[in-house]
Amino acid sequence: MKAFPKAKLQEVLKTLASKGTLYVPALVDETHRYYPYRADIQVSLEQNSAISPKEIFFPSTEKIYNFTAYGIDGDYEEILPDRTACVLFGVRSCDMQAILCMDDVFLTRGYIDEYYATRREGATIVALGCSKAGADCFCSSMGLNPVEHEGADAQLYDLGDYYGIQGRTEKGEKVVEALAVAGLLSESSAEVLVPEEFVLQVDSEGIAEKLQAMFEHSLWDQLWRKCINCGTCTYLCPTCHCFDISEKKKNQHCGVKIKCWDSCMFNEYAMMAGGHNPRPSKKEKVRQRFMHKLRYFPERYGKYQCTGCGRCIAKCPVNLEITDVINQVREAKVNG
Amino acid sequence: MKRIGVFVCHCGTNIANTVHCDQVAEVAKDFPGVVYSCDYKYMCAEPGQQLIQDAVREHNLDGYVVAACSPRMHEPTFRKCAERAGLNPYMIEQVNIREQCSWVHADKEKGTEKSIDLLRMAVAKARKNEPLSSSTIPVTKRALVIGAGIAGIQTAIDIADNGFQVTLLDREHSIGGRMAQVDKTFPTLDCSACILTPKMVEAAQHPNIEMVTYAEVTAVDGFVGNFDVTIRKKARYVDFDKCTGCGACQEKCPKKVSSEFEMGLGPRKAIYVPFPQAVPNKPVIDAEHCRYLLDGKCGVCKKICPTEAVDYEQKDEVIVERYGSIVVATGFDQFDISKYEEYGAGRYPDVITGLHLERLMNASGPTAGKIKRPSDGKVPEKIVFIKCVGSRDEAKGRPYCSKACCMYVAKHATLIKEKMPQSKSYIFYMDVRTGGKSYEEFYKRTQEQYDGQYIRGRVSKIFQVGDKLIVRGEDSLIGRPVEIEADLVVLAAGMEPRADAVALARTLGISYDQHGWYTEAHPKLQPIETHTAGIYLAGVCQGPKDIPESVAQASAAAVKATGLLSKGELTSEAMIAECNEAVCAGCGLCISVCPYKAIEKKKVSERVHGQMKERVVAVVNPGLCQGCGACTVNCPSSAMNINGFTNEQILAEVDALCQR
Amino acid sequence: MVKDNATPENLAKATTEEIKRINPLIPMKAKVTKIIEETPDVKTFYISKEENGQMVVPFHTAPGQLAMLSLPGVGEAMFSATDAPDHLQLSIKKVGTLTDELHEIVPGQTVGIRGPYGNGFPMDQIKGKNVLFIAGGIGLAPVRTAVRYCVDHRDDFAKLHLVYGSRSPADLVFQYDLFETWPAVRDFQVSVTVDRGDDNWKGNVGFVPAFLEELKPNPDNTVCIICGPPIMIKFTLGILDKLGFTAENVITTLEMRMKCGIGKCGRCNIGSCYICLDGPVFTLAEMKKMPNEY
Amino acid sequence: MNSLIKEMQALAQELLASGEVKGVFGWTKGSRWYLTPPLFIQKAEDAIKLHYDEFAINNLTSLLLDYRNSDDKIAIFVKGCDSRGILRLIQDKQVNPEKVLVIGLPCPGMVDKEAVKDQRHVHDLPLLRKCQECRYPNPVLADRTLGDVQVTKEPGVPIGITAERAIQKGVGSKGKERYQEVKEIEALSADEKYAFWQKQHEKCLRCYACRNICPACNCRECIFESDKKGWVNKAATTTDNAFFGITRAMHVAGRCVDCGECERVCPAGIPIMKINRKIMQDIDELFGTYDAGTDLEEAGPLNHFKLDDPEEFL
Repeated sequence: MKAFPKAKLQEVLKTLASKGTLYVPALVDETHRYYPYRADIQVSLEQNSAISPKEIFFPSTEKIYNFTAYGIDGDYEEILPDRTACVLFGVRSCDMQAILCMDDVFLTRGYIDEYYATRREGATIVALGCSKAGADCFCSSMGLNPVEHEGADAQLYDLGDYYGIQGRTEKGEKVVEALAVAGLLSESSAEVLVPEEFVLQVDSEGIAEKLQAMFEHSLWDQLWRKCINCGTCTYLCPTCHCFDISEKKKNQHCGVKIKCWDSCMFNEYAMMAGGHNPRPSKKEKVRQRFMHKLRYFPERYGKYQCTGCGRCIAKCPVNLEITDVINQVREAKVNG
Repeated sequence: MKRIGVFVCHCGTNIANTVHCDQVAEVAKDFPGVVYSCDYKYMCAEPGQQLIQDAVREHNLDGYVVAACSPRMHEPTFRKCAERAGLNPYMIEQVNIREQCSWVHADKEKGTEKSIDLLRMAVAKARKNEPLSSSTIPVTKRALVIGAGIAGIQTAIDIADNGFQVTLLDREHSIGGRMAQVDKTFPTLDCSACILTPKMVEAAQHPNIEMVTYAEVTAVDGFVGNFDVTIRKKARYVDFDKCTGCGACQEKCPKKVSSEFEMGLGPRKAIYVPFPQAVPNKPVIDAEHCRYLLDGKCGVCKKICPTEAVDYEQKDEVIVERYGSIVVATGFDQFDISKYEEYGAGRYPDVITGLHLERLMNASGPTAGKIKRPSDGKVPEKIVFIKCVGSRDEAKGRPYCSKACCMYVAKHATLIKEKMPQSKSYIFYMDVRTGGKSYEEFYKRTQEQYDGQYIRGRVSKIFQVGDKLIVRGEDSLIGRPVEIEADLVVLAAGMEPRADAVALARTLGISYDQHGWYTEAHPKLQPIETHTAGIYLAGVCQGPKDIPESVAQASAAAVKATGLLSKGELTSEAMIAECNEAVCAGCGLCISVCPYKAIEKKKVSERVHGQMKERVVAVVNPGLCQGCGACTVNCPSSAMNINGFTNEQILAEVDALCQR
Repeated sequence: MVKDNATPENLAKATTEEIKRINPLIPMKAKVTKIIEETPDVKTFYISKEENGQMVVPFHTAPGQLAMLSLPGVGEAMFSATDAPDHLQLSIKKVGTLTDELHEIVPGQTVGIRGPYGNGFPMDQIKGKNVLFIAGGIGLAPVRTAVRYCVDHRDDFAKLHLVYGSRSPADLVFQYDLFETWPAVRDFQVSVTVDRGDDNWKGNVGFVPAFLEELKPNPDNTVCIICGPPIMIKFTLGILDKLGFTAENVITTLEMRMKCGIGKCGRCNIGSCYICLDGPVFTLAEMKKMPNEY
Repeated sequence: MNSLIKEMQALAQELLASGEVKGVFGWTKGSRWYLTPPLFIQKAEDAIKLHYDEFAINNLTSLLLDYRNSDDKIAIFVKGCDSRGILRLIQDKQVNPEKVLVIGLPCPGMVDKEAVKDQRHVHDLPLLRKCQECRYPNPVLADRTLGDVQVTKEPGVPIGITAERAIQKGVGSKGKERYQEVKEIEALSADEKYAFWQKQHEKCLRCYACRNICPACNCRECIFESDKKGWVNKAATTTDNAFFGITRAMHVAGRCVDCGECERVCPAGIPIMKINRKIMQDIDELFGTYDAGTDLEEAGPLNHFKLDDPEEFL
């Protein structure tokens, strides 16, 4: 396959960056996330980013419209997302799968989210196959191939000293072509490196079906006990897509309506006007999160909403591991 | 959205000269919620208030903001105006663009800008105003007077005469205070005891006055109308019910002690009545000196007492009484002259103070009214008075004028000349202040008829040569040094606050100045009131005064106290703390910081996940709360809010300021 | 490419051109033209938008559908909307920050509105049947949309019966409909009850479930549309069951905290259903299959 | 250590079996060798799942807030730093001392799992910085203790069966240097400080893990949860994040027990303790040394008024 030496990564990135915005996983101020490429940025492809690339399509805070209100008169002015094209470089299988989950949510079922759609259409995703399983990774358990994902526009393979590259879509081919034109590609027959056995493994087969009869299961009475109801798991999750709509006043007369990440772990999330909360305690919140990932989402969109990226496991303050929940569901006795 | 009106006042030219009032009113029209805005020359005047009321009705206002003078001045005016217009009085805000803008800024543009900012904040707050109402609290129809000198006695008699119960409390065993120590009074030279004693007796016998002597206030809880005062009655070791005041015990007591009443110039016994006219005229045992109480030996008084009134087992008694109002009349201490080392005060027995001299001149004093030198009992011939000792002296931390000294020195010089025509008085002075009815005439007589020699100048040093005191100073009028060989030097020691004045102020919750004099609520218009409602001041505790002034203030305090007591109930503050029980975590921090003990715990039940749960929350007693805000700043959950100054309202103001 | 693939059957069902807006989260600018004070804490707002100098309905709603109303600088919330030729009617109870503010506005106020959202009542499937409406308090607002449809299409339905209750006579909403319009409609029985009466109240006093038990409506060929406070629904369902109504014939409308209204924000799910897309109208039979979390 | 774990299990077993407590908070062995996460058990037979080692970093005390109005008595295992959290919760009346059984443990000094190099094989890890700076390695409050540990309110050195090892590892060895980081930031210019904190707040995700793990953050309703009041926006912008970060720090001022959990749980790696420590240092300087959560009787300096409180601003 076509390949470029790892030593030439900077040149590859420079070439791609010259065509438009290029997002690369990098370490800035000790935070590993996707940043627009700059020559002085510390690109890091050693492991997956700590913060998922979902924020590129679905930013944590996004302006929807400006409003003005003078007395009884008011006006609304739409703020549309930026339509410039971009390339996402180094997206892992788990995050690629997560993007497909987000596609389901934002691009299907009646309405299209203009903000997500615009960014998504403009983006070319260059996936990167993993040759090493991270400490908290379990994508293979969720039915993914860590080495490649067919949803990507182009796929990078770890060939040892080289990265192999294959275009999968028209957009992806353009990336490959650009690199070829720049004279960076050569042919390589080296073996694709694959990760050794995952430390974290779980059998997710049939969990969605089993959970259908488990809403009232006693399992949920125990799972929440150590949860502190923070939003870490949901904010780090590449598939969590809940948002809230609120506003930010610029001054007394005008402001901006914003869409911002929200988390089912928060108290106020399900609270209705008037004070009724259908999910009043930690138990219901924890159940909602796992049920959503493992049952409701599969019911609605036909796939798990967990892609095994392991971010929630890595950062959960109390080690409430989704793999452990899946195991417990598997072992649970269900009456009837 | 609330419909807010804005009224900008020119205050004649007071505001209009430095603020474009019309511009302020115009800009305000654009503030969110403002539906009407105008400016006018005098908003507080009748036409101005009418203008506001008309606008409220015409524009259907929910509240309004007046940009004018200080709310201290006219907030009540505009609140009443709101009431007349049919609004809750707490739906209005007053913003002070006079003291805070026009009076402190010279630049009209900047003054206008600041006025607009302040107004914007007030409008933002007004939009969050909610109607408030006050509740009523009953008044305990009883007053407490702390200190039973002439001021306290007069206050108590006046309150009692007006038909209210009053407790007259003093920490000494007799009432009378400083005036009882004084021999004669200026400018009439009345015998002090002759005019004071009848008052003391009247107080003691008045059916409405309860006298509590030899007692101290240790704690004050509660609030105006209902103060709970903890009083510690010191053990007297004499059962006053049994004692007839025969005096046998005093006579036989073997222990002699230097008498405080006589300023150390004479002795008393360990069981004693401080002075012959004392009220109550029954002896108490001084536990610090009584041989029996110290080491169990003696017991003579008990043996000799014909009515078995002596009781060594008596203990201090602590009582808590409720009073509607309190008058503080705790008087003064005399400045400690030993701080003037250059005068040898404390070292030379013949350098004394005015109060010593009063005792030396008094017929019932240690010398039976004969003026004798403390050192050798010789009758002095040349007497030097030095004024402004411990007053008008920055270096000694006493920059204020003690006010009574000029006159009492004149009195002393006059009386000495009368008693000892061969004597000569020299009076060193800085100024002579005789502001008072017939005072100047008295001073003139001292100079002209009684040969008092006034020397303008400071004494730099006094030293002893033989049995003479050499007084060295300068006559600043002729610019020459003077030296006088005196037999006796009398220092006109100033008045200073009682040593424990600050402690008492803290107990009472009243304020005091840097010296320790209690602070009146307003130096001109509220000289009787303190900042704490229901507590009033009489006499020297507020600042140096002579007797007539003290008595005048005492009567004034009595009127204030009676006025309060004559109301059946008081209207409590509307702007008081309120607890948001939904948010209150029941931590109780508010309870521990509330100075009025107005917050208590209460249990509430609520449904949590289908189960009824009990939890503890704080609850504010609206009668006790004074709206001080200590609880709101200490509440970690912002559950405590002062109505009318809620966290939300204050944040709205901050927001408005930031959003210019 | 993505957009083309994403056209679902729901989009095809769209009733107005508004639903195809490029950005469904942007409200259209509208004005409150009239405010009716129904009760001390309920007001009905008439909302129109200006088009070529005329005030017209912002969009049409089917019975049981929802509209998102926003007040600039305050917030937005979902309410059931009653359709009228030149305006939408939203009846709103004071329960929180936004509704408190809404109760303060005056006619002429600019508001934002977007919608319609939700599935609405299956009026086509009810055709030819008796309809029993049961409502409590402000729950009459969504039920009224169906009542009005039945009244407007009177010949399509058999007997109509409304059972309505509120806390007190002063809390009865839509009194002009309850006591004037609807009783005049052919074959329309209107039964009103209050929890506590007052001196002038001559009607029934008692809770809705007990009243219903007294009225004994016939379940044959009857569909029941019910909406009200959870506690009322809970007890009423027991009575309906006793009376012989099957779960398939009991229809209700659920309230959840909807934010986006378009099935994206994830906040209004009950199990795998999104109320804003799949609801808010469900039969009792459908609800029994959902997790009990509403 | 093994005998200590046995003791823990036996005690929990006994407490649950006898019905003295209805639940026990402790730790259990996690899915990897370097994980010892929290565990809540309600059945005596589950006591065997309890575990304790140098990875039992979690301060469990904030979890008691779920039981604040419960009638059930709950037992909880605490290390020295955790015990201060309990004390704070009792002081804030969020935990009824009658309804909680505090079991004090000797702390071996916790290690830094961020330093794991090989998740497959056990290897040595360095001591956490917070443990090096530890001032209260022993429980300041406990109803029961295990493993010889003593309850003491005095700052000092570890006591108990693991003490020797803990001291050897350096637990508490840098107690005097705990304001070192503060001094480093104080040495910066105002602009540099601003830039430093802006950079940190930029990273904040507003997940509120720092708030939720904190035993001092025990309000029933957090202002950051309800945007009703409009005090703060949900938007995760640097300004809003800074507003959150600073408000949180000021809110726990004088109540922070220095357990460092906020910083540990921050998924964005914001050095939260730097700002907490700055406030602690300021309180120490203004009001005299005060360690929150060490004395049940003493209200913190910011929770009462004293006549001699510094008031230069007046």
